[in-house]
Amino acid sequence: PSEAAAAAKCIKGDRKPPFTIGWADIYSVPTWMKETQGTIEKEVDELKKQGLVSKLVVTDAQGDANTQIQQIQSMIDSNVDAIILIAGSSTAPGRVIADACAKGIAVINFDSLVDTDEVTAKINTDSAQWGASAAKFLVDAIGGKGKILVLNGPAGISVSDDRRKGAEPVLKANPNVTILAETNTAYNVAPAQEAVTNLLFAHPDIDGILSLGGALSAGAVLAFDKQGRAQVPITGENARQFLELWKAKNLKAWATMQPNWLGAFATYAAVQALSGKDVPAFVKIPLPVIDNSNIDQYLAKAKDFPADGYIYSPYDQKLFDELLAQK
Amino acid sequence: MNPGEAVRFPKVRPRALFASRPVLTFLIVVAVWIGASFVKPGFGAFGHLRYLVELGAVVGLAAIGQTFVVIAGGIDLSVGAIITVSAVGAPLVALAFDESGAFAALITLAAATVIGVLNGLGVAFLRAHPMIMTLAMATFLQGLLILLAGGSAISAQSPLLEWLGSARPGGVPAGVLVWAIASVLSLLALHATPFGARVFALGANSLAATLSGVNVPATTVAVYAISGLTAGMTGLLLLGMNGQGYVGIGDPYLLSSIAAVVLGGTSILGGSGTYAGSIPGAVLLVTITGLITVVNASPGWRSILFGSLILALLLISGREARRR
Amino acid sequence: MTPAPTLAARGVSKSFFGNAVLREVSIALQPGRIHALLGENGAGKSTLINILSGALLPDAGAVEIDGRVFRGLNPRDAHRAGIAVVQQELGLTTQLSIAENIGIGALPRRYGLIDYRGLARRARAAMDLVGLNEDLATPVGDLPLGRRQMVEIARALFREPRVLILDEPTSSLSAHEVETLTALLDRLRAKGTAILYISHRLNEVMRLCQHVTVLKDGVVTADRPIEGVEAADLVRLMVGRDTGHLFPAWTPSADRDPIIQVSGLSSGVLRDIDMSIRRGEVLGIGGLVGQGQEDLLLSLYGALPASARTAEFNRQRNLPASVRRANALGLAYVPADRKREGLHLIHAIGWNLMLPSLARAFSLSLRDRSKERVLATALADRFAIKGDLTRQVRALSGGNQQKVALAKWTPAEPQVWLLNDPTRGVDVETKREIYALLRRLASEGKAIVLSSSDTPELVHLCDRVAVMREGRIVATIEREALSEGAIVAAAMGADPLRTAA
Amino acid sequence: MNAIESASLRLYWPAQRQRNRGAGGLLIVVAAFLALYAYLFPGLLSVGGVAKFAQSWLPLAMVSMAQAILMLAGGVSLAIGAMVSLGAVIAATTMAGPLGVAGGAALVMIAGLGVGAACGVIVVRLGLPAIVVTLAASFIVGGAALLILPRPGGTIPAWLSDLLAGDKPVAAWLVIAVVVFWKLYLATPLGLSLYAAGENPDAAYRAGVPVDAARILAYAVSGLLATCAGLFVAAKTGSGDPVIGEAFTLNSIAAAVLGGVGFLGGKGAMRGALAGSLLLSVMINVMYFLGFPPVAHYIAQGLIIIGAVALPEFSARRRAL
Ligand SMILES: Nc1ncnc2c1ncn2[C@@H]1O[C@H](COP(=O)(O)OP(=O)(O)OP(=O)(O)O)[C@@H](O)[C@H]1O
Ligand SMILES: Nc1ncnc2c1ncn2[C@@H]1O[C@H](COP(=O)(O)OP(=O)(O)OP(=O)(O)O)[C@@H](O)[C@H]1O
Ligand SMILES: [Mg+2]
Ligand SMILES: [Mg+2]
Repeated sequence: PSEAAAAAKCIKGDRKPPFTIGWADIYSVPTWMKETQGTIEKEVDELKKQGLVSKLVVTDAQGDANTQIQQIQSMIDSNVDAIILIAGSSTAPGRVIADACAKGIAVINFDSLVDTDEVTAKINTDSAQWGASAAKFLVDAIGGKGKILVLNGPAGISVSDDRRKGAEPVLKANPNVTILAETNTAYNVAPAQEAVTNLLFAHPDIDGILSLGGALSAGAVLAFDKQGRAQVPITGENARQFLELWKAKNLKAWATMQPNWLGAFATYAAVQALSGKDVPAFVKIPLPVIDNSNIDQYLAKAKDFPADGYIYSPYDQKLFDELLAQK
Repeated sequence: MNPGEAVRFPKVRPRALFASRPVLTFLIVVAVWIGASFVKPGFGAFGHLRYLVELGAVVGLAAIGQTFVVIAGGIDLSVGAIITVSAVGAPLVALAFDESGAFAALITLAAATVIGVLNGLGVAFLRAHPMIMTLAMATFLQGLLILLAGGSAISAQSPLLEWLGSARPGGVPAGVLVWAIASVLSLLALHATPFGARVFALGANSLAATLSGVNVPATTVAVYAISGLTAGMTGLLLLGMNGQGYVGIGDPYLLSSIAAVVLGGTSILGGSGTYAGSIPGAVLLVTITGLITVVNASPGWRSILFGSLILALLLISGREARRR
Repeated sequence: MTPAPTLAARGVSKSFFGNAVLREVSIALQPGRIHALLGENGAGKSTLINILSGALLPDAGAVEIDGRVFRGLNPRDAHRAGIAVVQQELGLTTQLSIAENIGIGALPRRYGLIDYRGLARRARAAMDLVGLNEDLATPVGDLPLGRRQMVEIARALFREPRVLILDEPTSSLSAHEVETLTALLDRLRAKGTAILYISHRLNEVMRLCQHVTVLKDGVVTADRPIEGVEAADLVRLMVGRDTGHLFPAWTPSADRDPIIQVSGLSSGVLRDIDMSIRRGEVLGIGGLVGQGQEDLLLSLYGALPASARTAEFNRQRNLPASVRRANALGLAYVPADRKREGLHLIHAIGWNLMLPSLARAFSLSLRDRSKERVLATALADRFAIKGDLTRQVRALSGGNQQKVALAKWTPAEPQVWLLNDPTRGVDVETKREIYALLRRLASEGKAIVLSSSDTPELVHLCDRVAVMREGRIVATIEREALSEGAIVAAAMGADPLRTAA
Repeated sequence: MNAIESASLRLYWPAQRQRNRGAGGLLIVVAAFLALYAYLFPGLLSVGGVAKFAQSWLPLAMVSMAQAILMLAGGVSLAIGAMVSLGAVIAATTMAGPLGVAGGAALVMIAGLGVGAACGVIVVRLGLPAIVVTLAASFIVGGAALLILPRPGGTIPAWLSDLLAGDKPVAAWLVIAVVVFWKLYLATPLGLSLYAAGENPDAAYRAGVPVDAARILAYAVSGLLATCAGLFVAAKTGSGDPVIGEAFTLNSIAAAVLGGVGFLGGKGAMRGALAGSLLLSVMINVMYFLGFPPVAHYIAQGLIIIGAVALPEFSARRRAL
């Protein structure tokens, strides 16, 4: 009973190892997702060796939040012990997750988060902080004044909205920075390149680019390059293509990341929670920063990562334990 | 020409030509360009227009196969997936001895064509509805992508792809050059060969085509093969232009290839149309997209504007064409 | 002064894309009278009835119902005024049941919903009138062409019309069904219905009608009672000159070697068919509608999977496995349902004429447009298909469409012509041309297989007639014994003249 | 009326039975999958099991019907997904407000009918190709959804969510209600006219069928079904999401075509489309319980879809021989 009192949310203490882990993937095909899945599988292998996990079941909602709900329902029906998920919508899976939680299933949500609190834990970097840090770097890089483009992820998605909202106060505080235009595209190279090229012709003077994630930055750099325009300061994420362009074009740039090992960490956290450990309701992952000081370290590892993939920072169990210990 | 023939095949009057969908769509493109350059000076810059045509080449290449398939009475919902597979798969077949990258490109195109052939076989012999067959194929290819993607770390750049993505022989982007050649060939195949006539026959009435001696299965397989081939070419072009293939790179081109075909006046019901309309149709689509990008508005309003523009342009070209 | 006609057109004109199709045409339908409307293919008959029934608006002139002028008449108004039309081209909905098809557009309702009981009762009554005994719920798609035509007629009767307009109702009916229809029309006339009857079968017209209007190139050339008029006079009024006999003189051809021999052919409804087709003959296929005639032609043509004990085609063993194989063996097939099976309606006439040649040509060779134009022009001239060949086939009148369906095969010079009701909806002049063509082909040593619902055609044209019933050939009647009576008797199963095929 | 006479006058049910023929093969496949699902997950055969499964199927069933209606009328819609999103965001932004549940639901329905009818008028009256008109509409409607709710949020009153998507099989009853609604619609003269207007509009017009009205009504009803599906999705999830419907566009087409509804109008029946949507839905669960990894999911999904249309085709051909 004393153990149960200390236990994390959703956990009833009636589940015994080895556990079955359900990984409710929203879309398994994109490279970022594949890399994430890789870290999860590695972690599961590790936990299997320790006799803590017996099985990993994986579903793929093919990008559809409705399908993801259906698959989570099936996981509940088949009585998995833990569900880890990246949410296809910040609101849609709320009720089914609450159902899972009520059944004593450990629910660990990472990356794209749900609004509901009926989960064991949420694990993520801070999207608002992401946007704020990126904006801060850019404002500094252009000397506090100038005209910029803002590249956002898809419209109607919480993550892209949150990052943009995080950048807002910084931009507000610097009235000399004007936004020429904003875009909303999928977090991909081609649409970003297309949009930025169109904007290049409409706006002869661009001093900086505030790119809020994914491969958008690489698209912007390519657009400038192909149209023969001088590169400008730019923010971005740890996409390998962007980091390589950064080095090749000698950019004034800054990047952060959504580490793929969030997957492994979520798996680890789930097992910890099931084993009766206390797990914080929200684990905030500090944003790693890539800048000119450490970009070479990242690029040195590039060959270990897919060409269209993301070069993530190293991780180990010690890191996980530290993160779980935070309050 | 003897006098009887003049009655039987009267000369097309220039006015009638101007009312034809391809010409009309072309005129609309020009009008939009002129209008937009007044509003946004940079829009009408030569470099920008050239870029729009270059983007049009991507949609236009995908629309070649789609045009053949649609005229033949089908539809290809797997073009997006084929584009992605070739863009992601091409680097995987990079070979040491193949310095130019041509061999890898050929293998990729061959694979894309084989995918198209499989689509065609399914439609012709399993009698699966084209939507079902190609949708299922797209699903298969997604599965294939899980295996292909992210598995290797080979960098994509080969001289050929580099050329395709950034060379401008005589000021013309290489992609546009490829598109132009492919367009001429497709127009010839469609309108100047017996094969083209069979495609039209198949789409207008496949039963009558069979009874008239048209080899319907072979023609069906051929149009889907063409669609696979041109989707493969689109994939390579995108790979060249973006320096990298990635999963999802082809997704936007499924609906835009269909929209370009229909905007150009080809009937979605099959049997009538021409690739000559899909060409301005493709440029029109990327032009509208470009126009919307430079408009400062919230995403919701931009989406509304985009839809309204398509509808408005369709009203002009669609109505004119019906007056004939 | 006679009472105002139930339905009349006063000086109506209509043109399509600048071509005048009707010029100041007037016609008046009186109750209790069957009024014939005659004219060559493309004379404007269907256009006129479309105007009378509100499906088309005239460019000038007016439609009067009971003496009242209607401007902007539409089909619903016309129905309300008691006008019902049996269209020339079938317009049924294949997935709906017979009863629903009959009722559609005038469905009885109850509390806003369709009154299925009432519909069933009234549809059954209409079906009984035309002798349709199929189940009410049968989807129309299951019916053969002739039965569908009866459904169309039942649909018109369902509305208990005061004016009944029939556009070539008998073109796909067999003699037996024509009898039923004739008797029915007589009864309706006696009850006071005004009837407008279009047909290219003059004997029917002479027997049934009291009054005739003749159209020639969109102008009325005669409007008079039929009494005292000879069939030949009517033809002269339609064609504008004296014409000879409808059927060419029959002469036996010298070449009588068999070109096709099959035994034990089975496919679909076909059971164990033995037949031989000889060069230089016209072999008729007769019988009631839907006894397997079409399946027989299709299986010879490789379009239906079939099996045979033995088969020899043009000295090749085996049945053709595909249409293309059949074409290569020298067979050509002209279907009865030209809209669905014969033609590409949305394509140009010239293009349709070239299709069989294009289907055989090497795929990626370049087409020679000027050669195609010469060939198409020659074909159109030969078959008297008038006008611009770049128009869509669907703009042609029914009879002219049929000519295109036939003409397109001539460049392939087939050795065996499989013809399924080739004169369906064709005017007398064209019929004469087609008959002459068939005999000429036969005399050149080609083999013609002619399936026809028009019994006189079989009698006058054929060297032999094989009569089918329930998927079998029940009799083969030689030239000497050919008569309408013999064919009908065999078709009904009362034939003493039974001979081996 | 004596017995024989009344037997020969039976029309409605026999005509209904005739329409099963086209869908027969698929119905068997679907039944097999349902049986397999029940075998793998016996919990399905409980009130709660049925409730949960019906909840996941209902939205797809509704959008498949919305699509099938248009296809029967000779059209198609690429705006179905956007309409679902619109319905969801309207519900999530109004129901918890002063309008209340009834007001919000009314608004959802009005939006569906209105947008649907507008598309119908443009396609039917102006004679423009449905596929591009609805593609344009998908952007306009999707944009409107983003304006109403720029990011996921809003709320649905909890009691409504609990009612529609709780442990009681209300969704299953809703499926039945929708089917009854459809049968009633099809039993009206204007509803039945859909088939005639779809297959051969010219001939139907001449037969006195109000072709334009029937087709425009079809678009309106289709819009209504799509936004109501959105309402249900919102209730099921307790909130609104402006892009929640995206996947429904292609899925609805897939389900309808799978169910034998043809593209040229007038071909197929709604039961086919429903069976198609059921197959797509149950397939996901079956593959989960069979323990397929994602790669196998994709392969199997493709095979099942092709198989479901090809197998009946082959068996039909063998019978023909
Ligand atoms: N919708 C149309 N568009 C263009 N031309 C048409 C159209 N309908 C009819 N025509 C033309 O009008 C003329 C008259 O056609 P109509 O169908 O009235 O002839 P018809 O007398 O009924 O001939 P048939 O005996 O062959 O049925 C034909 O030359 C035909 O080509
Ligand atoms: N005779 C029947 N046999 C089986 N199911 C039926 C039958 N009639 C109705 N249904 C049920 O009704 C549901 C949908 O209605 P239905 O299939 O009758 O619409 P519909 O077929 O489109 O109507 P219609 O046949 O008039 O086009 C089906 O899913 C099916 O479960
Ligand atoms: Mg006519
Ligand atoms: Mg005729």
